[in-house]
Amino acid sequence: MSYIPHTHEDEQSMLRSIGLQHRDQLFDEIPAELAAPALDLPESLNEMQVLRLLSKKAGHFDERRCFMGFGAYAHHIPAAVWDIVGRGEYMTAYTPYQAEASQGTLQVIYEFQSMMAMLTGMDVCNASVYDGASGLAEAVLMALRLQKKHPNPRVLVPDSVHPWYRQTLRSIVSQQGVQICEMGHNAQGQIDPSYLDEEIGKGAAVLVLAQPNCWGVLDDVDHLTDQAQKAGIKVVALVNPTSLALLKPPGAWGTRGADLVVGDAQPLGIPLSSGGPYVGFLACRLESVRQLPGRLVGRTVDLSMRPGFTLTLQAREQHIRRAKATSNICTNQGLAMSAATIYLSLLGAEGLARVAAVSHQRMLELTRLLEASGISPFFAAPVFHERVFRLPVPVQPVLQAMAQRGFEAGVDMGSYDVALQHGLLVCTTELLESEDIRDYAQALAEVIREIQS
Amino acid sequence: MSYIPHTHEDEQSMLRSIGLQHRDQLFDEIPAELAAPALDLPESLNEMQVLRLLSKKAGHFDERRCFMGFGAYAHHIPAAVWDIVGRGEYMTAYTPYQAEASQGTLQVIYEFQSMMAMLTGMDVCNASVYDGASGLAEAVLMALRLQKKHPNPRVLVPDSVHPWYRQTLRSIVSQQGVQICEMGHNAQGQIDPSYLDEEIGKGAAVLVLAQPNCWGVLDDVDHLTDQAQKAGIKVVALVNPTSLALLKPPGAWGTRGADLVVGDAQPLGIPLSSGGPYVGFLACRLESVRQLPGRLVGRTVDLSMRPGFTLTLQAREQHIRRAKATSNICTNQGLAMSAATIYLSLLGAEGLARVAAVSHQRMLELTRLLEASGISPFFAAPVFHERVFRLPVPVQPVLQAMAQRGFEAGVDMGSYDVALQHGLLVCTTELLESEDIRDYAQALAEVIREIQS
Amino acid sequence: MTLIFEHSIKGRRASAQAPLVRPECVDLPKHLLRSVPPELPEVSELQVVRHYTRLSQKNFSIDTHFYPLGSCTMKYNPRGAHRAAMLPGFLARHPLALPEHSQGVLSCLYDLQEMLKELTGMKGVSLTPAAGAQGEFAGVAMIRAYHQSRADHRRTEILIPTAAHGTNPATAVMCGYTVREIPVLDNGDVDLDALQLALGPQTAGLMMTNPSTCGVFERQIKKIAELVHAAGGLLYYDGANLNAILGKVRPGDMGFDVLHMNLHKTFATPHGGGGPGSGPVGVHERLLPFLPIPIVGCNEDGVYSWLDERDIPQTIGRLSAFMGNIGVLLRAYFYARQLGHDGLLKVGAYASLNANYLMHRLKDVGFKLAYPERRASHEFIITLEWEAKHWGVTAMDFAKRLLDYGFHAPTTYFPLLVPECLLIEPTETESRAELDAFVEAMKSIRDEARDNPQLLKDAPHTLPVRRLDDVRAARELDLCWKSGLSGDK
Amino acid sequence: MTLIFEHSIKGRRASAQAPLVRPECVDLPKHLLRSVPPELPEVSELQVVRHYTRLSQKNFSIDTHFYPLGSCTMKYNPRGAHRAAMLPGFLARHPLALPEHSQGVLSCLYDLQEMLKELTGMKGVSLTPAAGAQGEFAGVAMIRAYHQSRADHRRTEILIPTAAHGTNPATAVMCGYTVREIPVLDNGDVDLDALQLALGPQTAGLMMTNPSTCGVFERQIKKIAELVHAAGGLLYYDGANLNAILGKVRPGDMGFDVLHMNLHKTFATPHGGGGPGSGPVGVHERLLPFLPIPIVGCNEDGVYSWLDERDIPQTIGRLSAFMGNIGVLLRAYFYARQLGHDGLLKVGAYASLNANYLMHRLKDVGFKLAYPERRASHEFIITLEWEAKHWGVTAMDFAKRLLDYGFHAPTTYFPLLVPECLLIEPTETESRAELDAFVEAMKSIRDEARDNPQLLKDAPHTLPVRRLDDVRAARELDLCWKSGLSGDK
Ligand SMILES: Cc1ncc(COP(=O)(O)O)c(C=O)c1O
Ligand SMILES: Cc1ncc(COP(=O)(O)O)c(C=O)c1O
Repeated sequence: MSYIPHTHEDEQSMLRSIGLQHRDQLFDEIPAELAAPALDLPESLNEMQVLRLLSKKAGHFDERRCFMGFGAYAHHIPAAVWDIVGRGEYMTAYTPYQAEASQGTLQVIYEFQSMMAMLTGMDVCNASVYDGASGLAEAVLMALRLQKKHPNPRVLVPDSVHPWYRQTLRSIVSQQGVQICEMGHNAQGQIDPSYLDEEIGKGAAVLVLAQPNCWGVLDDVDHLTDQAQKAGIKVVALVNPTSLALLKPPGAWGTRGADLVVGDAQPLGIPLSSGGPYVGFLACRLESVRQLPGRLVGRTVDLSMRPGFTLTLQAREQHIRRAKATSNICTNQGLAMSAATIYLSLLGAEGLARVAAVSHQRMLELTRLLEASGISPFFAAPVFHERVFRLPVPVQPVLQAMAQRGFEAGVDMGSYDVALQHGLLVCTTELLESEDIRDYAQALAEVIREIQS
Repeated sequence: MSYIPHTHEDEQSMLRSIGLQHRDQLFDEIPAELAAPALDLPESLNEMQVLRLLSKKAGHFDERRCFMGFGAYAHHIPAAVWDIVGRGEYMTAYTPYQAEASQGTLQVIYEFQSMMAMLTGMDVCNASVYDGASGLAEAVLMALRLQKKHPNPRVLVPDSVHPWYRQTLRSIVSQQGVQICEMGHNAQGQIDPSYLDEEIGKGAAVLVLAQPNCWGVLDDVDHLTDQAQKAGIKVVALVNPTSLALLKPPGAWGTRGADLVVGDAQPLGIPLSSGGPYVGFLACRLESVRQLPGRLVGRTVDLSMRPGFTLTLQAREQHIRRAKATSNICTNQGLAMSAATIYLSLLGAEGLARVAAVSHQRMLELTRLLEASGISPFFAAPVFHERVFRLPVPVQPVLQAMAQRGFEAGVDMGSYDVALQHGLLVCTTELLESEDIRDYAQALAEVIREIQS
Repeated sequence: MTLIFEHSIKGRRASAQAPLVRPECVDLPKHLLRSVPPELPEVSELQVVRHYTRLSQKNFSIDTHFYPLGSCTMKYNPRGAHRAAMLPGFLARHPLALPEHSQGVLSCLYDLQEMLKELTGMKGVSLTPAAGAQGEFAGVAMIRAYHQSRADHRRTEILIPTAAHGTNPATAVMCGYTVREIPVLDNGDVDLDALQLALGPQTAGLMMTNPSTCGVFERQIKKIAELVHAAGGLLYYDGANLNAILGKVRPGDMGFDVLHMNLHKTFATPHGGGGPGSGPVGVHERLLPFLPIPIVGCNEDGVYSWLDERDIPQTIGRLSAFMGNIGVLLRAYFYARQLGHDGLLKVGAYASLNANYLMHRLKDVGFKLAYPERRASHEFIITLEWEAKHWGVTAMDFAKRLLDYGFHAPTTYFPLLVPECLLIEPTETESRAELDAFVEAMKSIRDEARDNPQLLKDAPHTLPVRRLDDVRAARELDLCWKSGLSGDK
Repeated sequence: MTLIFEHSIKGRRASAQAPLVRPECVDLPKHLLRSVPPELPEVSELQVVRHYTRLSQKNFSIDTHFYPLGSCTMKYNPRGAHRAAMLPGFLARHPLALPEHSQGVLSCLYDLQEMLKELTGMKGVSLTPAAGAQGEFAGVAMIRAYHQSRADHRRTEILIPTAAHGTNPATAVMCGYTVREIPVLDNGDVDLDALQLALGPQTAGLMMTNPSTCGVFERQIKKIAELVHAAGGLLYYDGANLNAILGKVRPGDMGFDVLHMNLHKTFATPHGGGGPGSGPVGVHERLLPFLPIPIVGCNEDGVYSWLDERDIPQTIGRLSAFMGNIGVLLRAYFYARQLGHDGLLKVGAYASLNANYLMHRLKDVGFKLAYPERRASHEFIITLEWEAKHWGVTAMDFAKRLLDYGFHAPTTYFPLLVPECLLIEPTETESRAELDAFVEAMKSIRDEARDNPQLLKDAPHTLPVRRLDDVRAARELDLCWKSGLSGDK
């Protein structure tokens, strides 16, 4: 089983024209003692066999009702999105280095940059980093480059930022000796301006502001942005792009707007797929663009002065600038970015706002029903489309019992933060109809009763 | 919910340029009393809602092990086939009337014609009729046109031809007063030359010869073809195209070969899909091509003498010849035909022979195992990849019990022919591994034991 | 232009796609076996993917081009419907699967039958015909069965207006009838006097579409129905133009006894470069006993099943081995459910708006309408007779030149009764900007026709091939590649 | 060239794709809300499908063109792998789904880890890096963690041969190291003397690929490994070129301590016009404690689970929020399972056969090889220095002209040390006929370069755009469409 097209005769005549007898001679420069030993690998299978195997492994997760969020969100993905993105011309092309032979991909990137700039309220958006979390690290490093004066820079990160985003940030930026300082939250799940004041007092270069935060909670970002920027701190906004159809774009936070905006565009047409591939984005002001990592496409003209697209500002990138590049990123998440572009075209501002508003609405419905059963939110502040509920029983058995009933019921917050013991993070999107919300609330109440008795 | 792109302003300005106020005025030539009443139709849904609905309705049939054949065959379909055929350029094009803007579809058709001609051993194959059964009717009508001398023509159809093919043939050709005479089979499930002699004595114009027949049985087609043709009877071969990778092509049957070849190309990359769309084909000798119904593509040249493709011999077709056309067929099964073309390219002669040989081999394995449990074939003659087994118990409860175990166990022959009471038609293809065959044989033995006790 | 056969090399295989071994078939009698393998291409999987991907790019299609092909209703084919029909649970279902395992698909088909009845004003529907022409066949066969069931054996003739589609006369003949054509007046309506003269005890029925293929609504339809019925004939409705009136007028209410619908037109299922389509038939009460099988029934317990000759003993029978083009029916079901009441009621209205707008704009830039006094239905006709006479360019030249402008050509030379005509059907899913761009192109081509007619005669100039030699194609038949005879490499 | 924004009209919607209603969000504080909606395009579904379908046709890709882009391994991406990864049961799985519901996908990932270990000769693998560069990051971070775990804080420098890919130095810097470049000899091997001079107590490690980006196998690799290890440094293997030796030699056996693989090269997962890829890392025994999380573990009962910092306390940590590019990993798993032992062992052999054949043929028609005395690996370099000097055409001119011939250009101007170079990698999935056609094109372009160099300088001539002005792109930055400012309609 292989995809090699040669027949035995092909091979023989090709070897002859090289002047060899056997294809092993092609490796005669390699010291013999390095030859690979016999390898223990499974036998060849044909497509039918592997597909059968993998169909079994895939199972029927798609039939469960998903109430999980926490950084990965189940939305409806229009059928057209992956039908188009899956076309060979998009899927099997390389990075568009040969611009004239890649106008398709290049124009899609330009459109993505444009849409994301509008959504975030910024001037420029790059054409993807790996994901939101590694993107956050790139954003923080970029913010630090914009803050040349700080010799031993402190980065303020609220503990309401997704714990795995914080872990990722730490593993990446700590290599360069950057110091991460975690900031606590108040009883509302929000950042208290007084905590920020305290940190400002200690000196800081960068503040990460998540809106909504990892518990769905909305902060008073205007105030916090102003407060930080007044102290010379760069503000990195970490956002869910779906929410931006409703919420104030970071470019408009406070008086001057956030300095950088980062996030994961997964909610925009990218399947959950166990956690990847997703697609990070990073947006900034035009004046900072030379510090932006990742690919950028510009519109220009050809020899006949017709418009066309090409990669630009490549002097930021590793293949030109090598050790002096803004990042080592090369291959990015191109196809997922293309999917997001098509998704945004299909939804438009109104469609995306409906997705966001219905997702939010469902959470209100759920909160009402759960409160009626005596289950109340951990935090009182307003939320977007996810919320932590305080269960009267341990979360793990609840998840198991709900799973039996066909619900992926949420995420156990206690396993990330002991302070949130008995906290169940639930997310609702437009994929859930009001009926699903009612079924869930009823099932949850039953399950808790069973566990209690 | 609709796919209409106009905004209210579009509509207004368009109406204005026509000189109207409201779109209802577009219908002012229609007598008012004809206006449709209020209609009882379901409410609009969005894509997400309909997909959820239909995913539920689709269920998990794909996980059952399928041992059913009887005119529709489960084979592996390479993923590339429908990925390519599903491309908008193929799927959303019309019949290639504008040749210069349809070279893609036209070349695919030309390649299909070529492959099917080779497979059947004929000179020409049309680019699809609706399915094998309606194709059989077209073939018989064509054979009769080739037999101008017969005033009140009799068509001989063995009862080993699929009963629904016979029904279809009858409903179509009986409109023109054609007489169908059914011929019996011998204890082997084959056509006895003596029956044919008897019918020849009564005078006949056309003989239909199915190879394999609907029970999988192989006939001595050389002898029968010669016998019929000697008596001036046109022979219409009805074949399973997969089997032709192994079996003698109808073009080589007997001394002169069959006159026409018809069949359903469903086994060549077309999903079972509850019974359709499938794709009939009809092949003939070059000298009869002007009587062939359906579309034909020819290779020609353009103004610069470069090769290209175009529909040809359209004078056979209804859009040119109207009442004098060879058939009323217009829209055919184009996309399924394209799928078959890609399938055949991927499989090649050797691949298709492997599919056929493994399908056959699995039936040998199954027969061996079932005979060991005392279940023997109804007919002793050699078969291709399906066979009728005589069960010691009624078939219906067996099917139910096997279904419980995840098997689509076969087709109850008794419901088509009382003489085949207790006959279970089982089909095996390369989709089933030897292990599946063993599981089936074991399950069947158990099920029968349970029913008997 | 390279054929897949020209990529072939003896002994190559796309090895992932076949069983790993080839068992010997020693048990089969040698004389039944093939002695020489067929010369199918021997190519790698990459070669296949590349060949057919590149070929696809040589097509115009709805997904790539405006395609205003009259009578064909080339509207957007929702990708969601394709997704649904390609669900593995649908694709893998055997046609003879136990009904217990098929309730899902049966319920869709049943609901589709019901929706089609409601939309057409008919009393029964069978989904089995595979395309419009097979629907016509079923319809005319039912007309025949009806007359025969009444022992009315004199009726040997079907009346068809001259504007009709070729499938109508071809179908009548396939059903053993002779065809008599009825002329159409200059205003696009049927010539009633001629009709009256033609009607008689030999009349089995009349086949027509409304709006007709002239792109206008037959205003005298009530009268026509009365006359045909009075003569003992039945009325057949060719539903290829149903898109024009969907949600507005129902064939059943106009007096038609039987009809087919082209789901691949009105219900937005893709044409696939020639099919598969689907042509369900609907009937009035008196033809119910004759519907083709199978049909989906539903009992009191809500259990669905296939009905066959045991349930409908007078059926005209089966039209294909199994149950018609179910994959297409599922797409139509998707479309109907998605549009729902409100969406379906808009289809005809906006199809007509686009056609009338385009007609007015083309008239304004100088084109001659075939029926200038009439409203367009979902389509309309312009005639280039004047241009042909004065500038020597034909409708076909216009059509070919449009391809250079990136528009698929309208239907040419149909209906036959209008000289040098283009039948133009924009459909309701095209935007105003697209229609305006088409008008600009037409205007510009008309200028070219005046100033440089050769440009049109040599068109197309920008496609993979220039104008093809049809005459040679038919005269020097090359229908099949033969090894060693390849015309080009 | 029309942007999707230019199809937009205020108030239009692809209505099938969003909820039917828009609830008011009255409970949210007004100051948190957006006041003006973003100017996303307002287009119909048909417009979107048509726009992006047409755009796609402006791309070269493996599915449409030979794409011999050196260092990128543009080989056939099996459609079966795409089908598998797009199974709804995989797509819909939430990353935090209960492990009980994820045993299927976890078992694939576990098996993939095992196969990658076997193929590279490494002791542990983490699949989490999202691409090659992130794999490099993880690898160098592990080197750093290793030295730190031994309290060896003097090591501040990473050595990198000049031929290396740009990600190598960029990665070293991201990990806080300084980079020292090691020259490469005229025969393509590393300059051992220079290496020896550079090594010292400050050396954290050496990053290299083998075969190198010069397209030749580093013959002194054993010696290099000894030297680096003797100096207390570790060896990093950039696996972008693993395709060349897959099944033939293993990095682990050559003495490398840590490596990444580009599954989007060697394991045939599609490049997607820039990603997503996947860059798993493999490590030798001593780096096992530092592998990035999560990793898939399997207990004695055959139950799979994600291992994290609780299991691997010295881990360098997490590289992304979840578990890497699982959709890509599933495709690679598919590929590895399908090829299996026999197929995987052939990859390197036939990749090398194609490269050596193409190299010899190009030499025969007059091209100058950068390393004429050496075997090609899976790729090789030609230099057009002579042509540039005598005819005034550059490697880039050749590259652009190749596009006109229907071939994607090879990698230009990389590696930096060879002047006017083209790095050519045919891969093992291309047929001999395709390679021969490429040779013919190159020969013909060389003739054109001699006879009519301007033809090359103006190339491409047949693509949607002519040669683009990069300088203007960087100088007059236009990175984002703005309403009312549209340059063209
Ligand atoms: C008016 C009319 N009637 C009938 C038909 C035949 O329909 P089908 O092609 O589906 O057989 C067509 C199709 O082109 C048509 O336009
Ligand atoms: C030699 C080499 N190293 C590293 C990389 C980086 O890999 P990636 O693009 O997956 O980050 C590449 C990719 O082009 C490469 O060719």
